[in-house]
Amino acid sequence: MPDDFTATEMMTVAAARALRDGVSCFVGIGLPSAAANLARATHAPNVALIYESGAIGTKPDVLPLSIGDGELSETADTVVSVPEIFRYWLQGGRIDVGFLGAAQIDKFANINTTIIGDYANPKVRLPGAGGAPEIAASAGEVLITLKHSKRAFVEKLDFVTSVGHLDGGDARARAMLPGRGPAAVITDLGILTPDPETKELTLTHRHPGATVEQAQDATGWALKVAHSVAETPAPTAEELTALRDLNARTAAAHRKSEAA
Amino acid sequence: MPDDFTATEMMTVAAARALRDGVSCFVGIGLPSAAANLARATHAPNVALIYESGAIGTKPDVLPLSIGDGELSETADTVVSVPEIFRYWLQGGRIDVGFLGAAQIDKFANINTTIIGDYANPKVRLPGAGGAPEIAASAGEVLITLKHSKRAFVEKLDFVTSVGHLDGGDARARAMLPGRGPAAVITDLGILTPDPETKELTLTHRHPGATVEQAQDATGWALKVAHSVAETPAPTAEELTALRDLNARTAAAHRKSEAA
Amino acid sequence: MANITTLREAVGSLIEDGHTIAMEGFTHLIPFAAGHEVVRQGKRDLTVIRMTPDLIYDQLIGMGCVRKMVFSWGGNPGVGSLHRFRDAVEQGWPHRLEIEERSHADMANAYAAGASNLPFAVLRGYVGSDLPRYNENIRTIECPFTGEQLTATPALRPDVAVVHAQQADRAGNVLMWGIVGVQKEAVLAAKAAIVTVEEIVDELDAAPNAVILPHWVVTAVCKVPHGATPAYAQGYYGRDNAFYRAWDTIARDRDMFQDWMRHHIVEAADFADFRNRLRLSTGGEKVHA
Amino acid sequence: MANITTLREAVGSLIEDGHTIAMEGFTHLIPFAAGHEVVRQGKRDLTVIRMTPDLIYDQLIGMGCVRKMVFSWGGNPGVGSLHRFRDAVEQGWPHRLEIEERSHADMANAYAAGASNLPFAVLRGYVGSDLPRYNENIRTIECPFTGEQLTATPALRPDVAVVHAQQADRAGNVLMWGIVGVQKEAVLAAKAAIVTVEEIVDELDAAPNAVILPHWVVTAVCKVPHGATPAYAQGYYGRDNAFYRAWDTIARDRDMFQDWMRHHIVEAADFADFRNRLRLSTGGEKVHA
Repeated sequence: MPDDFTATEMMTVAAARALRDGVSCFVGIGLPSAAANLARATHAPNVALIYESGAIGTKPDVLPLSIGDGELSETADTVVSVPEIFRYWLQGGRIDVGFLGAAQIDKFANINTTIIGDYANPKVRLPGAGGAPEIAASAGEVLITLKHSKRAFVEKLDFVTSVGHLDGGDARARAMLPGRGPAAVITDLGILTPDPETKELTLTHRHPGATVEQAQDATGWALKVAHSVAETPAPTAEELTALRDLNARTAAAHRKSEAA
Repeated sequence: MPDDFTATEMMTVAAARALRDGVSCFVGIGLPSAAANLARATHAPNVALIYESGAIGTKPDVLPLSIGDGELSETADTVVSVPEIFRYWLQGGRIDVGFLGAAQIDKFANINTTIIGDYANPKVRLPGAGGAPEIAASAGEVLITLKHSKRAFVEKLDFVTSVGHLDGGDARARAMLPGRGPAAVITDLGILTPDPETKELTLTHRHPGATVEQAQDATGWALKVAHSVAETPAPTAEELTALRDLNARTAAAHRKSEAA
Repeated sequence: MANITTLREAVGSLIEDGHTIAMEGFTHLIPFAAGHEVVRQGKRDLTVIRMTPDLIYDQLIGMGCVRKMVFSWGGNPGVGSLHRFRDAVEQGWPHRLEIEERSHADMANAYAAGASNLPFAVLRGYVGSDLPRYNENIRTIECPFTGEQLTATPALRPDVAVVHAQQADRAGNVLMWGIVGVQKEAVLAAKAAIVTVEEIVDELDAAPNAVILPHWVVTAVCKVPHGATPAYAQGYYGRDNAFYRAWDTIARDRDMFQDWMRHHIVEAADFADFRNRLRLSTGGEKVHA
Repeated sequence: MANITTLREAVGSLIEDGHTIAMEGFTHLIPFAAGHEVVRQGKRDLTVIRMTPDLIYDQLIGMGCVRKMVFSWGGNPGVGSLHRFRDAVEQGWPHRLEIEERSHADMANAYAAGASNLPFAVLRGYVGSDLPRYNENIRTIECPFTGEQLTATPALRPDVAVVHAQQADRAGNVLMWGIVGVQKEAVLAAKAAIVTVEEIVDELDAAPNAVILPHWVVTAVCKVPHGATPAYAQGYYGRDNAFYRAWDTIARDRDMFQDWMRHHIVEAADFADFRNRLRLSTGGEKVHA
């Protein structure tokens, strides 16, 4: 077992593992994209990756820097229009898993990617919603991956961009949301899953080298901790090799395109 | 000038002439298709023909027997889905002229292609609406071509499938219909155009050999006749040759496909 | 998840009596082989949806498979009437046929709404038409911004969609080209989908932005060469216009229709056998699929 | 009816101060050359619509061309912030920027509604999101069949749509492939459309069902090779990721931004000249268009 890996690598591997083979996955850019493509390169060769740019069944050999890279289109089964991808595929209920990042998250896995501070008078203007509100609502389930910090894991979001479990319990069902909502939040310290009843995020796994206390300290509310917190299995040699190869191919491709 | 032509040839030529060059034309099957393609073969080489099957800018060399023949698709600029053709192109206001046939028509050029007799207990069940209600509503203007007879030109339609000028006057504008409605009805006896004020169909042209009386006798209401009824110029040699070539190519192609 | 199987198995396991089914294909790629299989398996009490019922539903109606039909243009294209449809509506033979009649624009939008998991579609439709008087499913809706009145129509959500396409690969990804009608929408609007194809290939040689149904939205893929006959499959064979004309005679008479259906379809083992029987009965030679 | 002309002429004659314009292209085929021309001609008081404002609108905002922006994701893809956008929203520089913020699904549907000549679109959107609190144009509508509450959003109907495509023919028919985004919808939703293309060819070698804009829905076609740089044009050139990263530095500082814009865009004769200036300023050689 390799003992030398970074926290980001552990996070990416853990996020990749959360994606079951054979599902259709609507992929957000950044960490979700790395995790989804790592999953495809390892245990989930038959995952169907869909990007909001319209690429369906895409099999990129390198990680896209943007959501609409040529690599996505060239390796896709087909590329449809953006209205079609949101109407027929996401809203149409054809997506099993939505894979999202976030700037802020609360204890019910609602997320903010819009604004820090007041909307009319913002401290930091973030990029905004993109596809997330409808991915969060309509995908069969949602995986979220982001780094653990008090700035990100907050008691109260400055702005709810996309729903998690609202205020918990059966709130999603009452709101008639089509999907089941966040199934896991994968950070660089561990894995949080919603409590089956209350839907409050609960630390169920800590990554090797990370402690429950670290996770609690990096959370802006009193983090619920499972009765027994498992240690995430460390990345296997195969996983690490696949991830590093993917990153190396990506870096080489981007250097090459810049030299062209 | 050729003096030997049939009433159907005259009707087709007159209908073709009604189509200005350079317009986009949504073409119904049958007589409208023959007329539109004759127009393209003669004075209107730059007409853009659109069929409800999704073919845009199609240039068939033979007349399609059905609205979705392979010839339409193979010679088209592109073929889009049927939802797209109705949403973006017809409803979207991109069609200058709709070219329709009919089973029954009334004095305001409303048409019936649904039923003869009572809807629940019909005497003759006709094919139905197809694309006509929305073509009649949304195309910039509408041309209608059908044979003149008391059975077809009726005082009261058994069923209004698609609107002409409703009950006349500014009824279309009051109904907020996007298009201007029927601009001409071309029959085997002559041409009828709506009165500028009342919108009642008025005989403005009689074809060579046809009389005003014949048209009146073949109309199920007291047909309004223009102060001065012009004689439609007979088909030119070029028009007749083009039409007969088109029909000959069509017959040969259909024989060939049946022998294959 | 597409199961590559026989048409008999797909129709037998997916289409049940009482189901709502949509067999689409706009002139092009009409899934006739699947229609025959429904007849052979004696399905009953079906609600059948199709913009242009064409001969495929004329056959189902005449054989008594259909309780209700949702449609927008019920003729024999380029020829005239669908006599079995007319006989059912005008004379109630073989039994009363319930109809729900819409326009092409309505149905195209309603399939798109179904594919989009919306309960209804909005269109500028039917103004001045009598159709809404006879179809309570055609309603109005007000724009919350402008106050304009528009048409609302319920989404189409069949139990099973059936379409024909040119090719599938071995995973069950489907490729079609040419006139593609509402096939993608029908498949995505349905709970299950059967796709018959001309051939199964190792690799789809698809253009960028080609019309593809990924295997994970298709329930069953069945290889049925010539499966759209007498309609056509672009790149494979043309429309059999002579058959469309001959149908006018066959379908006009109840006895002739029943004899023809029994001999050519009901007693045929499968679609290849149908094609042989048809070839023999029209003086041609036996063909091998 | 497409007029094949220069970009200067097209922007000059079709885009007016105060207009609502949509420059679309989803990562791929972003019409940067046209954006530069709008800057050079000093257009003012524009309402600009774009799902992903990207660098093209960061430039327009920073140069003071924009009164209001309608958008759904305002970042530098793969890099981080759009600093000119943030500076306008956070500090009101160079002046206050009005924003109307939606989601991708909303904007995609709203363009499709515009292309369909509908006043609004219906979607399952925004449930539980705070966005409707800050955008009064996000409303609810009730399904007249099921009573369900859905989201209604006003159609997008720009005065002018601007897109970039791979090819046009001499009549002005436009062909694009790869990621086609909402370009067709933006063009069909608009009153006028400018299309810049990589090349003008004698004949478009289009696949069946290719994405084509017929010449009669395009107002002006302008040949601008590399006109999507630093975005990419599939089949022609890749995305200039280094430029996207460099932009983070250029745009972070008001003075540096202004100097850069003046030297590279405002004082450039056209897009070919911009490309030369850029090549020279980054140590490369002069290129010939």
